[in-house]
Amino acid sequence: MPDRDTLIAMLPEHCLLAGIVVLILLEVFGVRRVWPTWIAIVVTCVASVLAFWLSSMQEVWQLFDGQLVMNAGVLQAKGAVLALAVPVLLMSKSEFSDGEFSLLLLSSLYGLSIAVSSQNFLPLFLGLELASLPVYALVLLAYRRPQSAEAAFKYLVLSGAATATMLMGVSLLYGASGSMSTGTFASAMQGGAGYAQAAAILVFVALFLKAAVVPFHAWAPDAYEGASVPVAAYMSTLMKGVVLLVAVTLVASEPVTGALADLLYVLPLVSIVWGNLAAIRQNSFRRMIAYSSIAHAGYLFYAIPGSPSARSGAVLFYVVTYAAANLLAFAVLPRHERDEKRDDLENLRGLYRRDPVAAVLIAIAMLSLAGLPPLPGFVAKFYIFRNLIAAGQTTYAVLGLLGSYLGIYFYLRVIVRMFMAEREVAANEPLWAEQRADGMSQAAGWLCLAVILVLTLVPGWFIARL
Amino acid sequence: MGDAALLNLMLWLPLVGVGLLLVARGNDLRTRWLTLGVMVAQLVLTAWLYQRFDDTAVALQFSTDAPWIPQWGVQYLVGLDGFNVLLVALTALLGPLVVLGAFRSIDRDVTLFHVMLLLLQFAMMGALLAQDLFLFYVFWEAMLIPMFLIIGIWGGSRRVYATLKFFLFTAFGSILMLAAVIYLVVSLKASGGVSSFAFTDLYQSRLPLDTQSLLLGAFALSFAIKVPMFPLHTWLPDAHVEAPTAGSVILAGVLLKMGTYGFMKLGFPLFPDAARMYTPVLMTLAVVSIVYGACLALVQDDIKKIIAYSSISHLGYVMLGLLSLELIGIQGAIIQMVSHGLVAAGLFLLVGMVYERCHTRQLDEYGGLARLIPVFSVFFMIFTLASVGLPLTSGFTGEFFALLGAFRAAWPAHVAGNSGPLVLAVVAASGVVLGALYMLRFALTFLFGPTKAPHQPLADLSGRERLVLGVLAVAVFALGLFPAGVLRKTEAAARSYQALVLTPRLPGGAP
Amino acid sequence: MDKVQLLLWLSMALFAIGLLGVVIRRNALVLLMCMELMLNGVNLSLVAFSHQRGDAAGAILVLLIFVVATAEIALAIPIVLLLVRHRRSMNVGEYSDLKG
Amino acid sequence: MSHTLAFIVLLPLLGFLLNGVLGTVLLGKPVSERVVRAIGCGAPLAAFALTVRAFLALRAGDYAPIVEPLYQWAAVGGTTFDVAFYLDRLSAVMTLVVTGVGSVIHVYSTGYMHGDKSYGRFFAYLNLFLFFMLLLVLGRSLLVLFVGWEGVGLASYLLIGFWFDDLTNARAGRKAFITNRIGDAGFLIGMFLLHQAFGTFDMDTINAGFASGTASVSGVSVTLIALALFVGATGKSAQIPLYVWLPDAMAGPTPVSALIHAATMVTAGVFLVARMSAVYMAAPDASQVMAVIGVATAFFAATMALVQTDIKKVLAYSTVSQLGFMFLALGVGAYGVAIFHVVTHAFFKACLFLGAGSVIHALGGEQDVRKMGGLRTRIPITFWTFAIATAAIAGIPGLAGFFSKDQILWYAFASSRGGSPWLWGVAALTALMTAFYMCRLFWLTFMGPSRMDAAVEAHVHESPLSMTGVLMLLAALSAGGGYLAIPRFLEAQLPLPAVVGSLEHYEHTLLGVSIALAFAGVAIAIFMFSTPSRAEAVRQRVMPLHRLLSGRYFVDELYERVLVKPLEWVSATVFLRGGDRAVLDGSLHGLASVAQRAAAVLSRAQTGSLHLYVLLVMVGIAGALFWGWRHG
Amino acid sequence: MTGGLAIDNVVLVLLGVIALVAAASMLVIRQPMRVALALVTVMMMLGGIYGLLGVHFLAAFQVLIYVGAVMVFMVYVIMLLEVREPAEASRYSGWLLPGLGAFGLLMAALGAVVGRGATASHSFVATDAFTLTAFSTEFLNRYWLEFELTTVLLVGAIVAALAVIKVSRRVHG
Repeated sequence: MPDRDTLIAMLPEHCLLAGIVVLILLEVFGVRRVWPTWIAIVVTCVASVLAFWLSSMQEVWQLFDGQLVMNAGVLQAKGAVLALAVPVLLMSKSEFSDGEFSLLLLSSLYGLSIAVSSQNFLPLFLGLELASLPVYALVLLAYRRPQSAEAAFKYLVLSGAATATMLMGVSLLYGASGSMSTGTFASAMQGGAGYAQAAAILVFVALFLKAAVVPFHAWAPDAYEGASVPVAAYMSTLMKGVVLLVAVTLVASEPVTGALADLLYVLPLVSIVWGNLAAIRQNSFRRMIAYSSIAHAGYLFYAIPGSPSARSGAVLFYVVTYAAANLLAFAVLPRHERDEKRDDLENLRGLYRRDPVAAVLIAIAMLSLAGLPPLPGFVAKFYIFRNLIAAGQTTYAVLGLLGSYLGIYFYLRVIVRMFMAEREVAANEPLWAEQRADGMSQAAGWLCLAVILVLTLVPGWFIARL
Repeated sequence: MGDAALLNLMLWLPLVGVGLLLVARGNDLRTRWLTLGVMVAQLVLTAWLYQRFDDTAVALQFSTDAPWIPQWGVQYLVGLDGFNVLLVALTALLGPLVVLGAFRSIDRDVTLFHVMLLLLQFAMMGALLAQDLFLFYVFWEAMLIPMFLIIGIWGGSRRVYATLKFFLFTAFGSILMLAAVIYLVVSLKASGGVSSFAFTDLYQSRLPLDTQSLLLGAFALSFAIKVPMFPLHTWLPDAHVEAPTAGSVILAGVLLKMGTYGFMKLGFPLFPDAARMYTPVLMTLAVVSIVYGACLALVQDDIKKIIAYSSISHLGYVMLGLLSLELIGIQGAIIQMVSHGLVAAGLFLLVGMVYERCHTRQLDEYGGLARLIPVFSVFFMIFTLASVGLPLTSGFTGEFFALLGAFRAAWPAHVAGNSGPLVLAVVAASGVVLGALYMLRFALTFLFGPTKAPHQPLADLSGRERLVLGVLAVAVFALGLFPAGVLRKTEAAARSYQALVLTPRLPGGAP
Repeated sequence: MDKVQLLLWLSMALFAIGLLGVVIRRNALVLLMCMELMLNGVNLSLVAFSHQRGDAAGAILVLLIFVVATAEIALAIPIVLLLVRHRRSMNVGEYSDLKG
Repeated sequence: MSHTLAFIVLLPLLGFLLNGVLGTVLLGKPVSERVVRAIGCGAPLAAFALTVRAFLALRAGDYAPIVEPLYQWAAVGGTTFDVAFYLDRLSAVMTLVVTGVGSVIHVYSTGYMHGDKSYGRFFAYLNLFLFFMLLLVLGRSLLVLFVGWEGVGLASYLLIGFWFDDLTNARAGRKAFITNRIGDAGFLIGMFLLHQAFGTFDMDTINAGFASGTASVSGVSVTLIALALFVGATGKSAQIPLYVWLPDAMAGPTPVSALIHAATMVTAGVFLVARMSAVYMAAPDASQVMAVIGVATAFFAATMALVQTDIKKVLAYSTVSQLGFMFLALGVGAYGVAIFHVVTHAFFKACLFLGAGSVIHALGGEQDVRKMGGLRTRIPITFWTFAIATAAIAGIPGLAGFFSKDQILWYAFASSRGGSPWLWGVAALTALMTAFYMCRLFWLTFMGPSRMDAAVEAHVHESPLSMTGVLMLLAALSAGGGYLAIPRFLEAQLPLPAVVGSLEHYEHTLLGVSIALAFAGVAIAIFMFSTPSRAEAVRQRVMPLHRLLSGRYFVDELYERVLVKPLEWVSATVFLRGGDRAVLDGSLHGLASVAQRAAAVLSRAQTGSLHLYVLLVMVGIAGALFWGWRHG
Repeated sequence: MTGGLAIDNVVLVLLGVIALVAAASMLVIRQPMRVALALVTVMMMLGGIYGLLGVHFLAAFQVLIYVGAVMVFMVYVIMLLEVREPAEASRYSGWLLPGLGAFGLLMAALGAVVGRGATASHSFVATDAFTLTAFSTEFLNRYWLEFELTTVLLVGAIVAALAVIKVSRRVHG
């Protein structure tokens, strides 16, 4: 067993693990002087940098008999995902002062890192579980209102159903091929013998569940609304993104055909339309973002039937742009002492007059999410639909784009509220400055903005490295 | 510094201006002057480039070509050619005028307003200068957002409805165009192996007729909404009515021209066979737009709506000229674009000035302004007559050539047994009567008769306002009296447009 | 009829019954138990395949599922407790504040 | 003298710019009348002087046309559009009339408009009109002509609505503009067709092409061209069906009526046809149409003039009628005669209008002839000049109108290019009516007892010299203008039509008849109106007819009902309410509400029930598996 | 697989039938406690099946972990929560009939999958069942990654559970 390889190739994971251990120790010894979030941030940054550094070496590490494969693409994805966790940690400060949040988030990140690099269903399963288990607790953690428990419970049950479904698929796959390697999936997808195709479908259904694709989406709005802002941000971006990265790993570089292909044409489309329509009438920001994320799951899954060579690039680009925009919006969302109020879109009414910077940043986020040029959300969508059309699926691409048109309205609605509506200020209302997101969150917002701007100006630079 | 660098500087200057405004925010007056300075600097650069523009060359001039997303063949490819040179000049000219026009009327969120103006200017310039379809699309869409905010924040009472309508209308067209863009590029690569968005490469594409038709449909929808052509025009009156003066001016002055520019630069040349096949349909729509817009302008009680509907009518002539595929008609269409930009801008500025004073747009609340504010009325008369297409003004030059082109194209068809185009041309020619009808009704009620105004005494135009209108009036007359120099600049482009659209480009045909 | 086939049918049935239980039972704890039933169904098929193939991987996955299931229950129960305390009800149907 | 023609044209423009732009825009306050007068009259007088000089040059060059290019307006492809001026016999005559009559009317105006608050603006407009009119007659290219054509329309619009405080004046101006525009659309179409055929707008080229018969008309129907241009002419020259604007145009100041709506602008249509005579010679059918329309217009306008009570309206209908005569002449190929009538008409009609202006001036704005009478002694100069002009128009032998009108009648009868006894008959009857209504007007205004209000009567006074001098000059021209042998002068360019051989011997008979008719008309009028009760009795007897005539055949109402109202109805009801609001916006809002409703449904589907969510999952899994199974 | 002992097969079928019946009864039994017992029955039967298939250690774990730990915990909680549901309250959610319909569909689909898989996959000849030794060595050699991950997972789960409990303490005193 090449231990040195394991040591090096898994440096990011080790780093996270070290962070977890340190945090536990701090907790155990009751050290209060060091603020745990800082440690988590440092650890995540280091892990991200390490991942990028490893990816720059352009080597392929096969670990544990090929159960984990670290190649440049995987490491890059890992680095990106970990980097995107930094804003989440930054914006958690105002909500969580204890160490649990950081600890749970690091555990979840550890799971995500493993899941992304798995080439075997055993670590994949464990990685995904490890990623979601702490999140059940995270949803509950900022218990500001009783609905948080409901949200956590719904998430847990549906996620459990997803796990069971995926395992059933894995089991059938295993029965058909005798192997737990994810490599079996790609051949099964082509309509291989016996249970294979059903297995592939079950596995993807599980991914649909985890990524909230219609009709497996219903948990997402409830869970996001019940969760606190950083957790909703985390779930809607990183968790979803990793599911998609896993999906890309599974289909490898095979063209999608057969029944799975049909599902991958229709369900994302339904998702796009459903999510975008349902978002129109929402009055809760998080719920709206949840429906928007359902639609975005649709776009993301359209990367899978696209031409194989560009799948992973399209997904990663999309995940990064989508996450950056989403996190940006969450980061600068004005505060309110009551969580429901903070969530209320009415709270954004006339925001530009109170806090122009926040309003502009949220507007940028919304426009990027809507996929309007020149913001990177457009390039990402272009990437996805370009691949879809290149794969010959023009009809679905057109329908998908039309579906994305439906979404423009509700993003604009947010902007309308912020810029074009006035609000009487109640007498006992706190000063504007007190409503402004705290410094750390703002820093998170600026970070995301920087990512967005870079992607706006030089998307080619980024795409070239995918 | 080379001219190409100057062109880039000209393009990016507004963005620099945005940076300056953000640094220097807080003082409204300083913001206004800074913006004005930036716009004037852009105008000066444009003027320099305009006079350096070589009208004998067909090729792109002062071009910059840098990879942007090399994996897809997307380039940062900008430059001047005969297609865009006039519209670039128009845009640059309107820039400072808009700022000046809004000097007093915008007193809320001044920094944001000027940032939006600059962003809009940047996007419009970019869309005009872009020679790469992806880049074009990005700029094309980027125009929406500042305009959306300008209407939505500083607009009238129904501004949110109007601005959403504007945005959603326009975005609908763009979405389908996006699909078509992708399809076009993908199929270009599939057939020829070139992965490029450059217009010149895309002009080489060979697609079967039905594909061309579908793609043209998508492009045409987007452009026709922008123009706007009947029956896709209903956003325009609302947007114009609710928009602040600056918004209306830019909207009518430049934004609408993007639609016709798109047809000329992209829609027809990219899919020539389909374009020729659907010419009767499009031409009918153009003529219907002329008549329909004029009829509606006739019965409006809102002074801004009259001008808004008149835009629909006027841009019908542009489409008519473009579709004639006659050199004269094409040139007329180009002139008509510029002319409408100047005239509609002038009229909206005038209406805005009076609105600033009286705060109502109801036509019947006014009367006898010629007695109250004579200088205003003189300018109003000038622009009204230019709008009517009276000789010596730019409106005549454009309409005349466009109609002449349409006739020259229609007659051979008529002789060959197809009188449809001729009937359309005749109807279009009689549109000049309708044009006079609604504009003079406007002028009659507005300027003449017993004096009546909601706010008296009315102050006549200030020096700033006179300057703004004077510049426009001079341009209107210059284009009416001496169009030769301007026409020379665009002739090569008009020819290449004509050649592109007239040459069949179906697959398998002779190259 | 071969043995693996039979076991598979049983496994599928358990999985489906478990899912059905989640849909139709109102009691939160019963609901959790039905989820366990689903996992048991999966386990059975894994064991059957593992047996058929003479390969340990399936069995190892089953072992991992034990652990994960345990962890999940350990997390689920306190959440349910919290809900029940707040709601004074075990009826999952009543946990529907979040909607729309 | 390479730029004389350009100076002729541009001088009035300069006057306009100085008076208008400087006076109104830059200073913002009225300039003194003296300065305005100097600029306003100086420009046309100088133009007239230059015209004379140009004419002399033309004669010196043995009437070879002088072409004076100014600049290239535009060039597209191989086609160029040049601005050039062209002086030949025809345009020389017209230019002389325009600048000459124009100048004297300017002079007249200095007195007439004295004290008006918009003195400067008035002269600016007049100069602007002259500029465009000169552009019209001197342009070499049809395009330049069209520029002038539209421009005079503009000037007319501005001048009719000069006193715009009264909305009816402004309305009359608008009506004139719009009606003209309808004609212009036809003109444009004709131009386009010509360009299609010849690839140029230069009228000498076009005419030469037609004349030589070598021009390839490339399938363009000459008749169509001729008719299209004639549509333009009917607008500008107030022929059926587009004459309705001219009576209303009397809302403008009287010098304007004299200059624009009598002497010059309205004859532009005649000029156009004469200019393009080669086209009409090649299009006998179109010419026939023109003759019929001309004579019909002459007749109907004369009938309406019979009963008008507004002094200017009578003159207006008379103008329409006289224009009809001109078109009759054009229609039968007697282009030179038509121009001759243009000239004489310019003299006597200008004199009449200015005389009427003098009357109105004297009466402080009164225009109703029923409230006049007995002015003979109070304003003698006006009286005498008016009398001469009335005699001229009535066709009393020896005066200007007699010569030109008689020739028209003759060619209408005998021209080999479409003359016919019918045309002559109607025209002769019209001549009779002309004599009658003019004499009626004259009698009611100057003769008999005074019917003026006492207040008005108190300050009746003769006009200042600037006006009476002009009247006398014009009266002299009205008397002697007939001796200018214009048809012969123009014959080299516009040959007179051959007379049908068998009819030649009727010439003197007809001459006698027309003289008789003129005197008969005068006699009847005097007989009727010298005793007011007699006229009243006649009026009572033909009451329905009278009502029809004084209601101007209700053509305005008809147009209102048939054209204007339906257009407004279609626009407001069908297009705006039906099209834009109901169908287009309606379907749009329908779609939006469908989306909203769908959103509501989807939102309601999210009931919050965990059971439902899992049920969805269950159905989803089953469905997906079934799909796969079905797929094979 | 006809080569095996007949009695084994009979027992196997018997265990399976009992498991199925017990599972089905979970859907209809009202009291949670009895549902738990039914579940325990299912688990025991499955443990028996594992044993019959020769995977004895899994059978043992099944009994130890599932029945011994998880279910005992569950039963404890059931007893702890003495929330009385009204007697007349239905044990079913409103989605009983749709659920049954969906169940029918799902069973048909899964059945079809298994049925079709049978024709393709029974070409395998049963090799010798792997021994505990083989399993152990493999687990500790090849799969120690999973071991590590499980550890982290358990740590995470414990932290999570603690966090949840902390929250519940905060909320309810």
